[in-house]
Amino acid sequence: EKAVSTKQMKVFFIVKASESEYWQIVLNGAEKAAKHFGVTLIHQEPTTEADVSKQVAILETAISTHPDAIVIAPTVADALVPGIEHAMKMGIPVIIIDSAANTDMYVSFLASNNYKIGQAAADKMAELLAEKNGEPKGEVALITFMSGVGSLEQRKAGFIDRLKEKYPKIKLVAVRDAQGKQGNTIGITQDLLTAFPNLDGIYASNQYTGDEMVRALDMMGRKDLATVAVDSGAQEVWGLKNGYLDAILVQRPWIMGYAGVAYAIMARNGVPLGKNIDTGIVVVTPEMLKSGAADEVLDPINYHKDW
Amino acid sequence: MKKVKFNTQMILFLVVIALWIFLAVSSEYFLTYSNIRNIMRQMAIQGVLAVGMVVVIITAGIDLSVGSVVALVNIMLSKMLAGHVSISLAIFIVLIISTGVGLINGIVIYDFGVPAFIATLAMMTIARGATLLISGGSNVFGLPRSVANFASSDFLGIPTLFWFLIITVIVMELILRKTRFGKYVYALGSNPEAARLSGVDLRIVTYGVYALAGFLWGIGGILETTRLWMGVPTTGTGYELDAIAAAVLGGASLFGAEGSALGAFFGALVMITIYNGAVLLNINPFWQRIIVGIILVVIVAIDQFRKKKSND
Amino acid sequence: MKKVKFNTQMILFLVVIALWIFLAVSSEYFLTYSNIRNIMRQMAIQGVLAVGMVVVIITAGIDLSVGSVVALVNIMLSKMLAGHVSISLAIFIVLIISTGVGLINGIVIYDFGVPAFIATLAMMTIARGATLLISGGSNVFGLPRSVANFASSDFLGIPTLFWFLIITVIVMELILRKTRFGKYVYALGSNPEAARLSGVDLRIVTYGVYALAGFLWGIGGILETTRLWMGVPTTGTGYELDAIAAAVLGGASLFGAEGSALGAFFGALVMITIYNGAVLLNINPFWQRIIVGIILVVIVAIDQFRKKKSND
Amino acid sequence: MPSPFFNGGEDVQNIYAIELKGISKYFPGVQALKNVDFRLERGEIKALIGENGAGKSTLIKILTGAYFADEGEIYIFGKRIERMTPIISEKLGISAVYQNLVLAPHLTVAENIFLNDLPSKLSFVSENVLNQMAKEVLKKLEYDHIIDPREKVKNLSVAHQGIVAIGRAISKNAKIVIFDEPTAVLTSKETDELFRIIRELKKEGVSVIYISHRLEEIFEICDKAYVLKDGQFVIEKDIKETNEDELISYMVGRKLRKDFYVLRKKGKEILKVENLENRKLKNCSFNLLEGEIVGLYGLVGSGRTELVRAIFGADKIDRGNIYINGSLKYITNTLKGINNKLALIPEDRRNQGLALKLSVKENINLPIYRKISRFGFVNSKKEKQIAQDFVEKLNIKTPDIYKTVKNLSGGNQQKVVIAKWLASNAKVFIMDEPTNGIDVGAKEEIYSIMNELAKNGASILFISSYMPELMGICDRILVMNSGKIVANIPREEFNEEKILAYAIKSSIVEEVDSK
Ligand SMILES: Nc1ncnc2c1ncn2[C@@H]1O[C@H](COP(=O)(O)OP(=O)(O)OP(=O)(O)O)[C@@H](O)[C@H]1O
Ligand SMILES: Nc1ncnc2c1ncn2[C@@H]1O[C@H](COP(=O)(O)OP(=O)(O)OP(=O)(O)O)[C@@H](O)[C@H]1O
Ligand SMILES: [Mg+2]
Ligand SMILES: [Mg+2]
Repeated sequence: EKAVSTKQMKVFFIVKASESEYWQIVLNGAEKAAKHFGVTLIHQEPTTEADVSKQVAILETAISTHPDAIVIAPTVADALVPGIEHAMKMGIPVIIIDSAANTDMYVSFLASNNYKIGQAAADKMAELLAEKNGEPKGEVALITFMSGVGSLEQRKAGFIDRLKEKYPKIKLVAVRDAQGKQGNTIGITQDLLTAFPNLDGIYASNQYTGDEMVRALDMMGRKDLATVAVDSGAQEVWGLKNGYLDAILVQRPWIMGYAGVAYAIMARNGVPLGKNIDTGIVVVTPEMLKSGAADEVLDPINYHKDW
Repeated sequence: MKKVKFNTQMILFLVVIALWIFLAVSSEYFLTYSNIRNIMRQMAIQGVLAVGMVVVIITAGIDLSVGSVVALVNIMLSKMLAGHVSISLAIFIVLIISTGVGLINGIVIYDFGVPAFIATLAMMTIARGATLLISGGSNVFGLPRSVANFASSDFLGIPTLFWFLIITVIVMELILRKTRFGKYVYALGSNPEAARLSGVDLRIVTYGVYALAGFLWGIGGILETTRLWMGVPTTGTGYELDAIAAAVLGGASLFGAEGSALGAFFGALVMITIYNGAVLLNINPFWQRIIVGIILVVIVAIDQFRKKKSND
Repeated sequence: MKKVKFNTQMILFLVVIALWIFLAVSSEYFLTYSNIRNIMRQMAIQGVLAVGMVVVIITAGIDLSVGSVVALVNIMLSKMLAGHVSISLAIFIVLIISTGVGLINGIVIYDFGVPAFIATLAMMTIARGATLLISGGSNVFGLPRSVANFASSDFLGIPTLFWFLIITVIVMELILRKTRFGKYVYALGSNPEAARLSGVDLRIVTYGVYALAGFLWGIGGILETTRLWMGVPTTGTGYELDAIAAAVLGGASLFGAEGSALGAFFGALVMITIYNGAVLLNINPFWQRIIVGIILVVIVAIDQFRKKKSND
Repeated sequence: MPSPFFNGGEDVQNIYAIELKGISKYFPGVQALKNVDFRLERGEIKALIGENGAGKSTLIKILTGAYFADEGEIYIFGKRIERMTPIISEKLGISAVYQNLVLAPHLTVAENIFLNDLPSKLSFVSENVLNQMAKEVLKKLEYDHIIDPREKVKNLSVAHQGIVAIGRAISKNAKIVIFDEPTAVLTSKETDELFRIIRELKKEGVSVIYISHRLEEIFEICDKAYVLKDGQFVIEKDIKETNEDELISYMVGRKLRKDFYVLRKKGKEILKVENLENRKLKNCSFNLLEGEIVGLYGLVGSGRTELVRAIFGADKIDRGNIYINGSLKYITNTLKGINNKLALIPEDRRNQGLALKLSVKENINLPIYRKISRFGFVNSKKEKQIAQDFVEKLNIKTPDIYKTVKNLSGGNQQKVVIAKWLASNAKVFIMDEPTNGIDVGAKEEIYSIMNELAKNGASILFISSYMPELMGICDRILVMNSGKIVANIPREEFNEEKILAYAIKSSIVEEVDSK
């Protein structure tokens, strides 16, 4: 196909959910890119990550509007495949971000690996327990926001598998599920600490659970636990600063959004692109926080504001 | 001089027409063959569920377990298909199970006297728990490609999925309006005591209604599986509110004895049209919610106004 | 010979006692001062919302907007507090707004004749949309430390949050049982036509009920804000089902004229106890859902059985 | 209609259609029936009489399986029925017209009549056959031109709903038909039709149980009278060997007065209605004086209910004026009606009069909470006192004032509706069929309360389809016909034929007019 000037280009951008800080950051990156390159960005998304079929519907509708490229973060690996393949067959290049789809028919895949996040969390937890107990051993608990959500299941699996493989002395005593409701994790954390008085560490696998775990520890004044969380919620960062949290594992959603649009533009105009790109994860510790080394990953919207 | 009498379905039909004209004018993509087919495909599942829900609502009941049962069916079917069970056997099994779940709802409601809201709320969490247990909380992959192809296939130029909805609407409309069972359903919703004292076996009717609903959740779950082409244990969350909203939009009363399958169909159509239009017009998703809410209220208010006037 | 007459609250009370004994035996941590205080704190918000819901349910209405209004209040309050508005002014403003939202529900329901289910479903999506718009979809952080401290504070050895629930229950129980308004609320729920012919101004009662509910959602939102110590635009999802379940568990009937604030309190207590117990006993979260569902049905079935026996 | 249940028993002599032995039924706080024996022969019409709450409806509900007896045995055509259910009772050929009708309002007339027996092919209902069958049934009652089988029951007046309930009961070729106060909602014309039907049923060998508080009806069509008091059997009498006074003394335990009319001083005009019109009313004018009791008679559907609802502010008025104490009032809602010292006792107690799920106490106080509360708080002492007073005054049979109204007997529910409005300090009492389903003793109470109210200067507009009571107590009778007030007859000129003639004839006149 003929190259298209970016001024006339329309990029359809579909993330997993509108009601989430994480995806808002992705969208912010995408919008920045659209501004830089002058393309028209259309973004539509389901309200929650549980609503898979809504995302399928949006993808279908998007294809009907013949955009120049589609960027999508598939909520689940298979369901979006027919749509993605359909788009590719129609000559609409598809860039996949954040999570994989079970197909080869896409141009590029930009993501940080959720399973790796789980593994990294386990490693960090082991390191913290080693500091605390002299060796990587102790009782830990895991809190997931909602069972059955693909990325969260990956983060859970990575953590559990890694503990089994590498740290046999760390005992996972409880896996709790906030059942998709915000506010639940505070109670769960409190109850965990009651039920397991010897608990050494907690791993909260996303921002909602991380924020609320910090809040619960704050309410109970417990700074003694080894705690690892995922994402960079403000409460998590506060927890990191104030000793309630020892590390957060941060993805780079803003970069994902920005690069997603950039890749889409290049793909449309036939620029050869790498198929799988790891956007990486960053483990942020209180020390990094002080040094300012983590500013870019912790508050990307403000960091890139004047970019 | 005969006055045209409007009923809820007609009002909704006019609303749909108005929305479609508006969207056709606002977006060049709306009235394309491909988009109309999108709407049909997207509507199929929600429509089937809304039709099932209306039957329950007519008895002054409710079934909150719909989304969880869809998920249960989705996971079980996916597991079986991924495990190379024959498609027809797998479908047979999940329909038996979903109908059975509905029957249990009916038993809990009729024999234990538990209000439908609580009985089906409990079933909602139980079925979800079972779904998560079966799947271990993970997605199920590896379904035959034919399943996915089915979802995108057409029959006589109309998406196959939509045919399911058409058949469901026709069959349920026939059952509700023309059969003895249908009359009993309305009688139960209108005055259970009168029905009982007339010798209607309310147990059978209650069992029948919830089992029928369960069966339709099963159909919905099967269609969902073809569409998702995988098993997703969290699918179906929030479907109950959508289905109820479509049914009520279509003229069903939560106090029973009012409602029709055709109404539920139009209710679902209005909602899908709004969602589809919002994407085409690229309305900010946050504003979308506000607009959907307002449209919902306005449509029902218009219908209520008509009812009031025609009563005067 | 006087026979003890059981009512729903007493049944629930016995259930709570039974659960507590069971948990106290099964877990050494259950009956500790700190755990009891945890339960109280966790229960405060859900309890207040359940009490608000029961008032609406008594009129044969429903308010699905509860969770969204809690979120709206949470975000607005957080924005204001993070922006250094004085706490009392901010609280005053959010209470006005939440009460106003409730009043709008009342107007849509009474004056436009829109069924409560649809009216408040619409408000649910509208308020959520507004919340997301205001917050841009992001959390709001930077609230004064005093807000956080409030949530963990005690008064007379009892968590301050729980006092709010106690006061709410007492006040609402008084309103429902002792005031003219309360009598009208039940009358509206039992037979609106009879109430109207008895000179009850149904408009005022409807407005009052939904505004009162909105006010309580406001209180819930404020407590939620102190608990979260931040603004979370997606908080409150699913609260409507919890609140309704607690109210119905506490003896409220969705067909109106039955229910009490105390019942809702016990309903919420049962649910929180189950959740707390599940964590203490470290029950697999998937099984937990199944168990919660079964317990819910069993409790209501027992209560229905009692009702039937006392009626026969 | 052959049925497996009474095969073989058919031809045996001396087998009762119904035989009940030692039936007892307990409700919380009341024993509704105590060790009751009851027999009904084939082709017999037996009256079941007793005060409100005596247990009549409970007895028949046990027969139809609506309730389950705590003790006792039921034999139908000689066969012992272990556990009676509505389904079994239908199959046995028992059908009933219940006191509160129990119809499905959203279903059509035809569907209600044949609900458990819808004509169908392969379970598809044949609408045409169904409507035709319903038409046949209505024809038997001579209502085929008045009630459309396809109409929804909720759109019918209470009287017409009564006809539908009767139609349903007689449609099934039942062997035993039970009527629980059928005439309470009917006027004399329909009552005559009903009696004709009952006599036909008897001829066909059908057994009938007939419950009514109007004793002259019992003398007109029944063979025997069976008296219940406080849930116990008192006596059974051959109708030819007894008289009203005797039955009353068995029921009530005392003699009753016959004539209630009291000559009172009339005061100034308190209510004046001028040219009232709406979609059901045509140019209605009348007035009420202080101390006056004015009857309002008319056939079913003549618009009496419409008229009083419009005056009270429950329905819309298109044209016309209402004056209270000489000044023009715009009564656009019921609250204004109440504030203008009007009170309306509505005819349909279940739908308009009572909050069934609430207690006796709350129902009685509902219109006056405004008066007995301060700063919005209800004075519970007064609340209880008032409820208690009326329970005693009207002899409402309830274990206590906290009992849910739903669980009271029909007549006692009606008494609660009346008590509700007596408690208000209204000046104009509009009573739409207030004595519906009320026993003779209580009627006497109500008449004397009416007299008492009038003596104290109130004025009463008394709607009744039961002419003897209108003639017994009223100063004047207004007659309505097709939405018009067609006659205003003073007491001196009271004459049953004349009043009826106005109620019927002028409709003919009008038909001629319009042609
Ligand atoms: N479902 C019920 N629950 C509790 N008590 C009941 C119930 N039904 C009837 N009762 C009580 O049983 C007694 C007998 O009632 P029943 O309806 O048989 O009286 P009745 O003779 O038909 O009176 P009426 O002439 O007023 O219709 C009454 O005291 C009534 O309050
Ligand atoms: N809700 C309704 N819908 C339609 N028609 C109605 C309704 N209520 C009453 N009608 C009809 O209106 C007419 C007047 O009824 P209304 O009740 O005023 O008469 P009435 O003289 O009081 O007779 P009744 O003895 O039935 O009370 C009747 O023909 C009746 O069938
Ligand atoms: Mg009776
Ligand atoms: Mg009338």
